[in-house]
Amino acid sequence: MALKQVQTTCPYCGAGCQIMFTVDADANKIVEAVPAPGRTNDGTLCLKGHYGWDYLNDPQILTKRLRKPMIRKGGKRSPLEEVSWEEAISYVAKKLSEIKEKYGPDSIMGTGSARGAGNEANYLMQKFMRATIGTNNVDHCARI
Amino acid sequence: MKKELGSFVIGDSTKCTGCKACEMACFTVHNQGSNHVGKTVGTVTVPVVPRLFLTKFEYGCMPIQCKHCENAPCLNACTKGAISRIDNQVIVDPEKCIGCKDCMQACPFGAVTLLPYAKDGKVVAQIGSNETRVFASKCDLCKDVPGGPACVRACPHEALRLVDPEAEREEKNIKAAEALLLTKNWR
Amino acid sequence: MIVAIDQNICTGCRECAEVCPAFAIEGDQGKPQTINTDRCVMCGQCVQKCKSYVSILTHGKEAYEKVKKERNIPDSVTEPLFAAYPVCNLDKVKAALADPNKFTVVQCAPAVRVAIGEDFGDELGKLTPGKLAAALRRIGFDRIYDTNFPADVTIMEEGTELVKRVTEGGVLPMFTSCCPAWVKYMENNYPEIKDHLSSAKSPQQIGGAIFKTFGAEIDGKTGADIYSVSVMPCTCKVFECGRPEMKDSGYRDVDVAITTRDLAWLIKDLGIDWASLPEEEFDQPFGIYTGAGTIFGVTGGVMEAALRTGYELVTGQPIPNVDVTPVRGTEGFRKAIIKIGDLELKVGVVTGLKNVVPVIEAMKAGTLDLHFIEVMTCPEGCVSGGGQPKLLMDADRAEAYAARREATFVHDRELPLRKSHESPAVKKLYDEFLEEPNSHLAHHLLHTSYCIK
Amino acid sequence: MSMGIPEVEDAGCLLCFGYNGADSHPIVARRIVRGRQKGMKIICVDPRVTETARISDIHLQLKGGSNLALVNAMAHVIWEEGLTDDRFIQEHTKGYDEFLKVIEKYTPEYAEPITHIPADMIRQAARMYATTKPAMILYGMGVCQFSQAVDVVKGLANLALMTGNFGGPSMGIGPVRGQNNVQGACDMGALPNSYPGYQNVTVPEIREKFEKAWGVPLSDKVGCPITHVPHRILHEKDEKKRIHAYYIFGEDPAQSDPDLAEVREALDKCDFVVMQDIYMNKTGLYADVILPATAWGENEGVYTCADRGFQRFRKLIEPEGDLKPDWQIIAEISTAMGYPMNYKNTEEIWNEMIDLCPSFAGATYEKLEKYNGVQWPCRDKSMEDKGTPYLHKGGNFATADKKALFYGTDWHPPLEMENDEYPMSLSTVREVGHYSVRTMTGNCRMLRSLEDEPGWVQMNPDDCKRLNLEKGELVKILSKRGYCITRCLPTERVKPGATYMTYQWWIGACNELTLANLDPISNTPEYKYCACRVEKIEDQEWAERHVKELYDDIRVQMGIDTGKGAAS
Amino acid sequence: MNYFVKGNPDLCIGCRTCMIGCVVVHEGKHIFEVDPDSYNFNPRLHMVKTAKISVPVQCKHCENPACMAACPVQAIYQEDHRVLINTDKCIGCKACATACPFGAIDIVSLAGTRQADGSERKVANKCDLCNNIAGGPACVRVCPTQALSLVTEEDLGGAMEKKRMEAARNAYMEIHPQNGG
Repeated sequence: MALKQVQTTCPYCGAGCQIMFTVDADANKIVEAVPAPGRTNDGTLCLKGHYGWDYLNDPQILTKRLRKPMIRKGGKRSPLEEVSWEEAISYVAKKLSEIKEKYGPDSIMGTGSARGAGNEANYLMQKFMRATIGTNNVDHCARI
Repeated sequence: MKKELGSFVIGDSTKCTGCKACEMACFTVHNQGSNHVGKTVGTVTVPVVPRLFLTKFEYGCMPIQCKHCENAPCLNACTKGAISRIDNQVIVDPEKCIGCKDCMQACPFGAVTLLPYAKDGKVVAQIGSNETRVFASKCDLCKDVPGGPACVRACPHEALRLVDPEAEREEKNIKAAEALLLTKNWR
Repeated sequence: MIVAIDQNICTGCRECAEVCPAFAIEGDQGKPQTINTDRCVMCGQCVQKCKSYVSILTHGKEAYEKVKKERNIPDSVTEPLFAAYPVCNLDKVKAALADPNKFTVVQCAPAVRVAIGEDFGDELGKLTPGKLAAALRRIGFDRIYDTNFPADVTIMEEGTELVKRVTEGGVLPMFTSCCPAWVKYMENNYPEIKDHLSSAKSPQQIGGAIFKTFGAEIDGKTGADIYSVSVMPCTCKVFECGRPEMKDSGYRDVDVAITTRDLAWLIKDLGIDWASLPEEEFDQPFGIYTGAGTIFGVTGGVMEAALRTGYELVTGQPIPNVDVTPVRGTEGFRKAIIKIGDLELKVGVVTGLKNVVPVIEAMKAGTLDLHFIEVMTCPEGCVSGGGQPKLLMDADRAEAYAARREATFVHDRELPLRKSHESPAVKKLYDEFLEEPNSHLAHHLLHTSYCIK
Repeated sequence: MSMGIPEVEDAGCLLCFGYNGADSHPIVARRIVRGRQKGMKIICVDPRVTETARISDIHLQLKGGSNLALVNAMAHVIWEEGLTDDRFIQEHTKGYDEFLKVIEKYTPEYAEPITHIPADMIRQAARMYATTKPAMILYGMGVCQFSQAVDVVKGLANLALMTGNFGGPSMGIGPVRGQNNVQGACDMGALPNSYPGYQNVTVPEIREKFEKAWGVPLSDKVGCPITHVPHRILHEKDEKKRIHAYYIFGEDPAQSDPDLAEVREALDKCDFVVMQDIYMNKTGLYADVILPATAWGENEGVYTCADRGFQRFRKLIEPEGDLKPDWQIIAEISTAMGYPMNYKNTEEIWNEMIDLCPSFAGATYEKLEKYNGVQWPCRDKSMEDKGTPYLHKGGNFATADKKALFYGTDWHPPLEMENDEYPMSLSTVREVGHYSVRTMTGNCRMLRSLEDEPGWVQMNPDDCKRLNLEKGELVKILSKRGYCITRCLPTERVKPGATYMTYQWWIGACNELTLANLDPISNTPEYKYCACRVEKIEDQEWAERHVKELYDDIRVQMGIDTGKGAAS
Repeated sequence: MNYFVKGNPDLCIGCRTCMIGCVVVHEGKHIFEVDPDSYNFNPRLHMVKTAKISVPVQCKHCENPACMAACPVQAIYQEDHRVLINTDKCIGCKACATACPFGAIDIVSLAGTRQADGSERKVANKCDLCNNIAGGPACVRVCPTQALSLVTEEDLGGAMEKKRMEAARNAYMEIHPQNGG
């Protein structure tokens, strides 16, 4: 069993706690989380920091991890069908292009994510909305 | 929220005078339908069979009754399936009971006793003999009685108490925590 | 022995001592109790209270039959038996009924008819005078008379006595004398105030005296032919009828008293099906009664009945409201002032014998300003008597007493006559036999003096 | 936050305003209890007895919806009693006189009937805040989720300005952000009015900078705020302004936004909805396309925590299934639409970003690694610039003339008040063990075991007694907009007439009840106040069964095979 | 003397990390991988939150344990400075829970066990001071605000000694104020 230690930032709340994970790289599984001496958390963690990672094992308690791109080919309320990434990407690109063409860039809205995605993805999202689509219609749920 | 644990009634020997009002009330409410027992003694036609037992011991007396154990030894001992857990309570089905005494032996409290079984105002005879049929008589927490356990209500000295173990634990937790406030014992 | 505690069965809980008004129950907590007969007033409240039953578990399988035999209880009885118990005289009744030479006369107290049904599964306080008469007739009594009639007579005698004492300056306040446990209590503890007691006998004894004199005359018998039985809600009535002085006619007023519960046993023992009994009447003439007679069964009833008649005796006018509500209630001691013409009659009602002590003490201290006081030993009067159907659960007690009380008042309201002096039987008695209340003969037969300790 | 989280414990006085750290940020709450141990004075403003209120010197248990009246009254006392730092006001601020005109009428006696706080208590609190240095203000959703949110935030800033509580450590004002990367999403310009680094889209020079960097012309119009989206889908008459496509990335508006019925209708009516997320969620039910992304733990990047700290998050395990990191999905769509985005990793993106943002320019991955994170502003790439623990050093504000502006506004009552039909107030709060809409924590065994559907409604025990409710009993809670089922939790921490629900539940979904009233400036919904009614459910067995069925239904909807029929 | 864990309500923020820590350490790390419906979630301490206090309550490991005295099957015993329950013997009669004045004993289901009627076994459950677990009580270790601490004989004894010395010193000072500092 190849155990490795990885320090990361907790994905819950804005306190920005540092957690030291022990990971079994062979099994691709997390073994344990302990507090790391981060600037804000000072070697302590709350319950979410300590015990909020096993969703990665997809226990399907409340919801299910998404594993494949999916499209409702028959429109709203039709079943989701699994598709390849190529198909999904080109489908989205085509639909967005059509709508932009037909109604203009301000008819498209995009969100950032205040949650797990991270700053780089948010930067790209706003860049996508502003540069690719051509609108400032981008916001996130800062206030929610 | 659905209760997880069986409630039970517990006696307090410091208050109990041994008057047996609990036993009498227990018998009464359990025989009002099946044995036509009314409100007065004159309506009784069957032997008094209580489901809790006033017990005298060296320091006094108190009623002893079933604790509705969560791993009830009586239930686990009963091979006839005459004892089951219904709404968290351990309940004997007298019709199924064959009087094997296994439950009596299993119970560490002496809360189960074989006593005459009566129906429709008469003691029931055994099949194949004139002897009285018996059943494992124990507390069923007055499951069919409006107002809850009759013994608790009948006691003239409040020597019986219905325990909701979950609620009581929480109350005691709170008391323990708030006692801290009085003593400031953590500093 | 009228009331006793079985040493083998008593758990020593002393719940009975809590209800005993005479402090007669003695013993250590947890040990079997004994009754001090010098103090006991035989009210039977201990009998009502006791829950320590003869148990298969504690006393063994044989104990029940043994105890039943010891107590002279009919074999047919299957109900639970308790440590505290009253004497059972059913054997004497049965013997008399079986004796062809005895002309059996039975009388039945007012409180019996509102309670006996309970022992047959009727609801609490069911009013059953008709079934009661029918049952007694089926048992085989020759005459089915009613204590309500002598209760009406009591009012004539006691009422007249009171009016005399008030108007002519007799010993006041005057206490009622119909409760034998109260009389016994006074004899035991306050013999010095005996003159305050009305000299009138209790309705049971008045009835007994009349049945063996005027009654015998009507039936063409002599007092010697008659065997007089009373059915009482009261254990102490057994004692009262046995008091040596109660034989002014030359014969015992009442030969034997049994309780409501005894009667229920007897009915069952004889296989009489209570539920299917028809409604029947009491026999004439001593089965005729007024509402005033029947309310003797509840606390304040004697007082109310006396006022209904006394008002008319004094003023010559009928009382404006026949329901004398100021004296009703269940509190241990109640007072009222009743305007009777120019007279302001100050009355008191005591129920529950313990409550009489402060009243007597006040009287002796001279701070009690009353003319007339009713005293009943039992908690709410005779409906709650020691010989009444016994409740399995004390929780039902209040409801039972209230129901029995209410039934008594309902009976009163529904009777055509509600004042003792209006009773045709009372009129007949005085017209044809006694001449007038407090007449010489009345005094001889219906009055007595107590404290023959 | 103008200060750093570690500085909290060294404040002389903490004004904790509508902020319940124990439930939202236990690790910040830790700094508060540590501060308390060191002798920090605490003024807690909260209608509930929170953990901070419990250990506070003064607990102002104000009536919900009266925040601004209280803040203005505190300012009034500080002014009236001469507790101001006049030198600071003179040297570092503007607009004080205009501000005084607004607060003049807010005597504590004027505020008392509005706030339900005795005038003397307001005085004591104001004195304690103004006279204990350094004084710090922390605020949370109890401020932000009211329709006057921005006015209250400015009001709190006024207090700090009046008393000179800016420019040093352990002072200033701090919004303690809820979600882990709210700060980051703002920093990165996921806002309709600003580019990354808080650079306004309406300023031509800035726009030109970005046009040049990105090689395309950019819009000069402020975009649509997220809370206007349902309206812009359902009610916008102008075809060009109506929203026809909605690209939802790492959010779940069908669960988290107010007035859920309206949101669901909007998603249903919107021509094209793209959802990019890690879990199936309620929004997914309306999505035309679902793009599965890697989750925290399966990818890497930078988060910004509440005190402006950039920190790395790292990959722990390899993702299973056909997943891509969020940034990669966006880049591929953009490329497919004819605007190529070619990045090899997050660091490349990061470097492009910091070079466009003066405040972030020095925060290189190298420094984030070496210093275990950097608090912005960090302007210089040299290793000496380690970032900025607290803002406005020396009283210099980030304005043209470096002066801060006083800004006074009048209080107005919340939009929806209790009435005969809905006699109680409802506020939404947070469950300490759960995060956001629970797609992550709801799938964590321990957190789910500690608290699970359908959540709780906290109520005063007297209200419970009146409604004959016992702890744990399922109750129906209704507002004008809908109802949900949840469990009753009697607690003395709540005043009579008030109810509190944690917003993370799907069955006990309190956003079915809340009002989509928006603060006019921040566009934040008024989650903290609406009128409601609690009803007893007589048949508890039915209710328990019903809740279980609802839970099963949700799981099936979310694609879990519950053994009772496969997922769609 | 038995040891015990005590909570400090000045530091406690009521977050219940201790309760989960307790479960995880008693169930083992596999708890994060097993079927989510198959493990026991039976914290051995309970968070009390009233208007005045937040603090976890757990077994005080009394020296004369009322629970032990109440147990009809001798399933409760003392060992290694702690009061322990032999859950194999326990019949779930609740006598111990009733006897405990602190409400420190729960009766809980044991996932995967069965009794005669097919239902899960339920047994008494209480703090065992993390018996046989390296590092000592998990609740103490995971608390984010260091609100919990293990009290040992030395702690308590030492504190008592210190208090007695203080009392003696004060008494001495009353008589000899001139020697005061």
